[in-house]
Amino acid sequence: MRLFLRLLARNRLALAGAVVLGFVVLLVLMTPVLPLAEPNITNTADRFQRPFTPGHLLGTDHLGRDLLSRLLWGTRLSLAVGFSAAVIAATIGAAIGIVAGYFGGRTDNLIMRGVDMLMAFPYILLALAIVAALGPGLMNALIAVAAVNVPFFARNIRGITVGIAHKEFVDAAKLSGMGHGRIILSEILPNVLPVIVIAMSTTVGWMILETAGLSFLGLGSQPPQADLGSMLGEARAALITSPHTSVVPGVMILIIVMSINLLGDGVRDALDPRLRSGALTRPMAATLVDRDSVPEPSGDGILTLDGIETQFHVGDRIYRAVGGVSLSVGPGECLGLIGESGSGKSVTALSIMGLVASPPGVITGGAARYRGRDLIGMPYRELRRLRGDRIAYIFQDPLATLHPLYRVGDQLAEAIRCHHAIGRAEAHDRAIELLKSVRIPNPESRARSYPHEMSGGMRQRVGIAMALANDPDVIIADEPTTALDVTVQAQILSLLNDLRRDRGLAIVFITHDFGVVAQLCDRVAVMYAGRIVEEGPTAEILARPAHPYTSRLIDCVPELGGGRRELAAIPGLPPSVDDLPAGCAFAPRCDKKQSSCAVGEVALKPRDGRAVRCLYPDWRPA
Amino acid sequence: MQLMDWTRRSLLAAAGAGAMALGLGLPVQAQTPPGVLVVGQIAEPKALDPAAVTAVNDFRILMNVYDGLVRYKSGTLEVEPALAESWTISEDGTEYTFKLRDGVMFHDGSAFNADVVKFNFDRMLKEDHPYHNTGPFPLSFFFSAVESVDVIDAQTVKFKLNAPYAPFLSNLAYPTGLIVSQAAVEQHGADFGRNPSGTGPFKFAEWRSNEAVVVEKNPDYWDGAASLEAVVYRPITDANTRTAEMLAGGIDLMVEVPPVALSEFQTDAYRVSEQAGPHVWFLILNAKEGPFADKLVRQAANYAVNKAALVNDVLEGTAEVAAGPTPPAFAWAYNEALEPYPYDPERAKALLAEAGMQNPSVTFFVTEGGSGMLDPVAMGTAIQADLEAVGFSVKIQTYEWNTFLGEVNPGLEGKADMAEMAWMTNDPDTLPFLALRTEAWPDKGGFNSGYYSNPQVDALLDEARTATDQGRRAELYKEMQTIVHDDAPWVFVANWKQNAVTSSKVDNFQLEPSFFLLLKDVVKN
Amino acid sequence: MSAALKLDNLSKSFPVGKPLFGPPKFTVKAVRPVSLTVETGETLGIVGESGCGKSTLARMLVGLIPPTTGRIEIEGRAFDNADPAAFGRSIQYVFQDPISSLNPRKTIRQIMEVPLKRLHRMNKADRARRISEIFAAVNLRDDFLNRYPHEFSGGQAQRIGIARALAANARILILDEPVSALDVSVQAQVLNLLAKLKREFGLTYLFISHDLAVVEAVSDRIAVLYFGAVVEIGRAEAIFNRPRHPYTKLLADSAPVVGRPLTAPEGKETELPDPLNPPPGCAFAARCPRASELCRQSEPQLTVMGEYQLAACHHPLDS
Amino acid sequence: MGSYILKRLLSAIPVLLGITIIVFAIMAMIPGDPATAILGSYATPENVEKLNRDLGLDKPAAARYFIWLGNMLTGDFGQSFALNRPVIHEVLERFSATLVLAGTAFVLCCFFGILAGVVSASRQYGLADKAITFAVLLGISIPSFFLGMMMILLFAVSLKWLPVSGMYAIYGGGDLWDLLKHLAMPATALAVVATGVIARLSRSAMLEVLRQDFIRTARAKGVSEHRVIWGHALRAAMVSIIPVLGIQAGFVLSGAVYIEIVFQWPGVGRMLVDAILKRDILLVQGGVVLVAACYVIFNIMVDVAQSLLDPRIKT
Repeated sequence: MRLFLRLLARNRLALAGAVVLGFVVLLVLMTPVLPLAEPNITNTADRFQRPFTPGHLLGTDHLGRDLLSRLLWGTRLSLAVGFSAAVIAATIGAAIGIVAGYFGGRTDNLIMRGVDMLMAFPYILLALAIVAALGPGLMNALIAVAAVNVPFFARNIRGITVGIAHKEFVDAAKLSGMGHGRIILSEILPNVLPVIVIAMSTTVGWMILETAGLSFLGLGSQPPQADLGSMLGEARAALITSPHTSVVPGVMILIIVMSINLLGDGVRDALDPRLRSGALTRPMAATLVDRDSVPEPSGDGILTLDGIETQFHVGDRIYRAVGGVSLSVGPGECLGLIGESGSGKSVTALSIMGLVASPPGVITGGAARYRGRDLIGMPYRELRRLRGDRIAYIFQDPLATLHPLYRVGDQLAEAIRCHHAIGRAEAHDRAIELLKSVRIPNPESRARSYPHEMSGGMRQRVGIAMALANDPDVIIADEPTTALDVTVQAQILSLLNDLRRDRGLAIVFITHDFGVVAQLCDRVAVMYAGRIVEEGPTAEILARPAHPYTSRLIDCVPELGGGRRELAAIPGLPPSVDDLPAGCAFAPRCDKKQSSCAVGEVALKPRDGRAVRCLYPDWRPA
Repeated sequence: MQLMDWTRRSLLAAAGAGAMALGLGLPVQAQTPPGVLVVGQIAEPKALDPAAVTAVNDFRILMNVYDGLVRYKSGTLEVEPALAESWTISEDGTEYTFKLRDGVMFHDGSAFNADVVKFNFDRMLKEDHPYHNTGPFPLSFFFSAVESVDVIDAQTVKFKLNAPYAPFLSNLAYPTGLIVSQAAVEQHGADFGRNPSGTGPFKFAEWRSNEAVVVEKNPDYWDGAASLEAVVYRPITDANTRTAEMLAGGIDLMVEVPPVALSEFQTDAYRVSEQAGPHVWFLILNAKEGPFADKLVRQAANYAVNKAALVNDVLEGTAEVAAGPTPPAFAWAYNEALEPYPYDPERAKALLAEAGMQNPSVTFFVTEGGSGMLDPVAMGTAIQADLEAVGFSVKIQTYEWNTFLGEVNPGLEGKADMAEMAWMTNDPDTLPFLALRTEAWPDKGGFNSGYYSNPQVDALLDEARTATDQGRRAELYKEMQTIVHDDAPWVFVANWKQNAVTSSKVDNFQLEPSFFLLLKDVVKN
Repeated sequence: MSAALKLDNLSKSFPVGKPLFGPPKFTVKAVRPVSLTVETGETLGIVGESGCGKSTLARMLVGLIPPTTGRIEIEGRAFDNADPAAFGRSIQYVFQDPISSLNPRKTIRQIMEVPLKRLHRMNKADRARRISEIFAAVNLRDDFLNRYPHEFSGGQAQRIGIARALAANARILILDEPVSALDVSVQAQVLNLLAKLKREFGLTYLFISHDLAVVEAVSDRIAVLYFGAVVEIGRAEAIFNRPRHPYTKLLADSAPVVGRPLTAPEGKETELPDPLNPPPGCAFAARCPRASELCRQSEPQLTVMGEYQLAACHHPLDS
Repeated sequence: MGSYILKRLLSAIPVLLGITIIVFAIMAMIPGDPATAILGSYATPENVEKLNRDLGLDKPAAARYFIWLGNMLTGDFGQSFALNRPVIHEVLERFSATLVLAGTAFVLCCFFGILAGVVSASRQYGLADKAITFAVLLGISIPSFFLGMMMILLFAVSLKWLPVSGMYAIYGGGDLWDLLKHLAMPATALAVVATGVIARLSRSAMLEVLRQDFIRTARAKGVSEHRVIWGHALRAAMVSIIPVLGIQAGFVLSGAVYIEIVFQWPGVGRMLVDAILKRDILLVQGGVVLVAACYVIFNIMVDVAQSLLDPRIKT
């Protein structure tokens, strides 16, 4: 709750809305005690006084009533009506939506058909007909406005509920012995509530407008009672002669509705977990770069990373996802980058071509050089020319990383046409060749498929084909087989291995699986908490890990054929990268920890073609 | 940077489109050609069949396309010959014989004669008439006294009434009595309302639904051809839009100008016409139950309402204070001696005290609008304020017009103490006869929704209806007005002065007390 | 040993393209008739690739999905979840995604209290004591109880999920990929915890996973599922070392193993058959190097092949 | 695809049937009757009863419903009491006017709404984004009839740039140019709210899509930012924008009521309001059924468009 208020307060527009609305609400709450003229006292001789006439700050209406007083009393009423209509519509609509969404099946079908019917009915006419049937009056207008909005709430809430009803915690509640009613109340409702509040807060303004609309048609409040809509409706006859009588309530509606909408947007933003985590900010075309200095080139590979540092700036927290990673890969070489989730291996890979989502990502240091040219901070135009052409990526989940609405052939052709001015037909032929080269059967017909029509393995072959489209020098493969079944994984790995050998590709292969690294990579770098802790030839590291983390991580992995057994585990959790301990990040979990481990920076010390970031490495003879 | 380029490009495109949209209208000149008068109507007509319609709005077209046997003399509500050259009334007042004008042709080329007259009335009145199904004819009861229509010869027709009925001639002058072409009805059947044919100064040319009804000059009109080439009636329901159209030059003549908009037209570019008509705006008081059962309280209400302020301020002078149940437009039947109840809150309080009423609370039915209701919500609100000022406690209930009628016409008993009402009539008989007699209580099929009953008034009205001598009728009506004024079954509020605005290009325009819009002599430059 | 869980010809078909009225156009057989027995105190591992029906099978066992055919016996009694309380006390479920199985709007204490309140009608003091006991058993600190699920890492959340299942005091746990969302170092912690709990409380596990090594490390017996049917079942230490079914062998060969050179596993590079249009014979025939005409025509049945080992294959591998 | 459309059309039948019941029931519940409305001040109980009999309203409600439904199936929507002409003629004539207005407004709001949303999203927190966000908020906060009134005051009465009301000039008009002049203000006033709603939605849909992995893929393969936004991202965002367009079409159609009143547009919305007030039962019923049918068909078209755009939807 406090977080919610703080987020709300941080949104300046929402704050402005809240201030204006708060002022209006305060004003109308104080209205009964303010020294105002009676709102309903007519003095026809004094009618249509202009604003700022003495005694009538905003002038008078067609019956000589004080506009300021009527405005405040009217606002009071309109706010109350708009708010109650929203609450009523939200309550009933949500109840219907939750029932339909939770029970599903026939109940859902029946209810949603009814909702469809009401939605097909032109809503103003429905409201009009309801008011005509009930008789005019603000109360009836409220009922009508609420009633016509029920279907919209019902539909919205149903959608959300369906999503929640299929969550595992609902199943868990069932298994814990809860009945339907209790599940709806204690499991579903609390999760739908924010959505209801969001929908409501964004609807209050709309409700005020709609009630005003009904009053405009003459079906609102009973005279002499003022509400903003009826004030506008009554003043309309004098629009041309005395526009101020229309403008005053009109502008008030505008102010209220606008401030409510601003506040509503703020509430939505603050309640939406995606916004809270910054997940609804637009990532820029290339990651922001904010580095003080450019380090000297160190390695001589085709792609060299020198002390890459990438951070995520979320609110006032700084997550040091990558804390100075240096790597180098040569042609035909496969470098494995291994680590657990959160170790920074993927962010390192994405930093190379500026693909870390930004905001919140910022590259704060280091250099990534392709054939000696620094990719970090390179002008966007040049960077784009290298992307996919010289350095290509293969991503983890091919269902999410291929565009769902384009045919795979077109996506391949596009990858080529981005860098080569060739015709559509030629690009298409190239695409089919590429599909063939990754051993996709029937490439001609497969080119016309959409990603969702393919199996995971086929999709990943398309992903690989796309990376190969322009014969790149370097491929960065970010956990390309993690989402796949083992049998398919084996096929993909062997395909990648063949391609690398045939084409002399440099591959940076990111994974969490030692088995995969062992089979594919020449060298491996182990990451922990954003840094490389150990690096060297794969076979040597697997056989004789020097860093305690490496060695214990290898022990954790159950190997097939070992039978039933107790597994080695590492106690504790990796540190959070926004709160790294001083010294060695692994020290708190390490059983060889000394007091010196927690002091000062631990450097990556090279030795015999290997390197290790440990004060007490375990060098075992071969 | 690329990003900049494309956003700028799309913004430019958007701005261009916006500019185009604005540019569209630059050289608009809402000019209407000379000789063609564009009239802003308040609604789309229902039909152009005079027997089938009830709305004043439709009458404004019909009166220029058709003629009746008689018509109102210009500027009065007295009848003069039209398609009938002359008539005689039998001694007992039950037989009217009309001598018809010779050589009059309908716009469709068929001839006007006694057979056509008989056809017209039989169609309306006889349920077994072959063209009765071209109805319904909601106002046929205007002629419910007619027993038969007999053709004496081609130019003579005789109406037989089942009883003497003084307003008969006046009703013939009403649009319901306009004569339609038999040939056209036979040709078009139920579609006659969209293919009208009459004998009037203008003939129907075109009806573009919801856009306009166009009528053209009838060069062969028996009473001299019209000056205008054509008249275009545009339905513009919204008063505000109508005003805006008038200001923008989209129409030449606007009727029922909203009172508050009148000040816009006080320039040389416009002419405002006014004409008091046979209209009375009043409050029905429930004399059967509640506080208004006491005559003193009814009178108190009459004193309490500041009628002068209502007509001058709320209605911006578009009405005059009413003195009694009969509007002054019926000059011959109007009792000049009657004075309106003065605005006297103290007197009202005194009367309330005398009646022993402490803060009587009353329910007040108000309508949102309706035929002749002027500005009912504002009026109702102001009246409420006046009544509360002398000690009444008034609760308003607003109804949309049709619901309102549905509530008020069956009587106020058990529902309300007071209701707004307005009538426009063509004869001094109509309103009191339908709304003030004991025999006209709602359960007996009348409109006396406030249950006023005074045997003296009943007798006077019965006699006036059967008297054939206008002088005698005038006496009876004047006496009735005095009694009703004192009994105060209503709060007499206002007599509407119908208004119209014409542009300065329009000459010879004059409003009629009948509220009809006669355009034959109008000139547009 | 008595059977904790007995499945008899259990199957599940999902309708596809159901019109408003009348029977659906197609059905997808997610689980073909399966008969299995889990002995009391045993861990039966179920292994298979995505889409093989292992989760559907698991969810049927706890009544989250009604089976299309067949019957289930739990501890000798026919499956009956009419009384959720009695049912919940006999069998519980641990979900794959530890975070999404915890209601984000409830504190851990609220989540933990539900089974105690609903299944065991405990009073407040008893509940607090019991929760402490269980938390101690799963190595969680009591001060976690007032926090919300999003504050926990995957491993901690999964331990909470296990704690919730334990709170029901059921003797049978269905573990649906309980460690596949976790990192290896944490995975080992959870697996060891599960082993410890089993010893302490005498539990019976049905352990579902796609990871052969994990299943092998925790199970007494293992059933291999392919395309909704059990193709092979046998002792954990034997089944991957001496597979009889070619699919089991393919699985075992495909698992990346340190030190084994990278070779494409034998078999054609095709994948699962189309579930809407299943082949008539053995579902694996299209991928199988040993497939014959017989395989393409008739579906093989599970037959005993060696001690404790059954496989459904017309041309089984030599042991 | 054909069978999908057919299936959707068939499933619309119960919805339309339900609508006939709702509209009939509501009209039966509204107090007052057409006879009172026609007769006005002269509506004595006697006259009312006679006229009701003439209009065929003396039968029980259920009988009237089935007679109405039966006639409607044969294409006979009955006769309007107040306008004295066949309902179907009036409704079709009026509806075509509404379609011109609402259709134009809809095209405007789709075009400008999506344009504004995309520009806004692609320059999130930039000046253009802030300006658009503010304009959009203003747009959705202003009552459309108030806006219309103000536009008349400014553009027609004061500046005399555009005609005040109507669909065509009474004289000398009738061509497309004339129609556009008359359309400019009402279509704009009608489009403003929906433009705002669509812009907001497009913005958030775009923001959501821009975070997706496939956008990163597109960037990784070197697709230009212009194409990433207007190609990849917009296309994917359309999947969540299109259903809202369907709902907004309903709002535009409904909101046309106010605009038609203010601008005296000869459309079906104004007709229906009048008809409800005049208790022109058959006209209301026929009009509502046709409008609802149109809405339902439009939504089927939206679904079809959606399924064409998104191959993942099973047809």
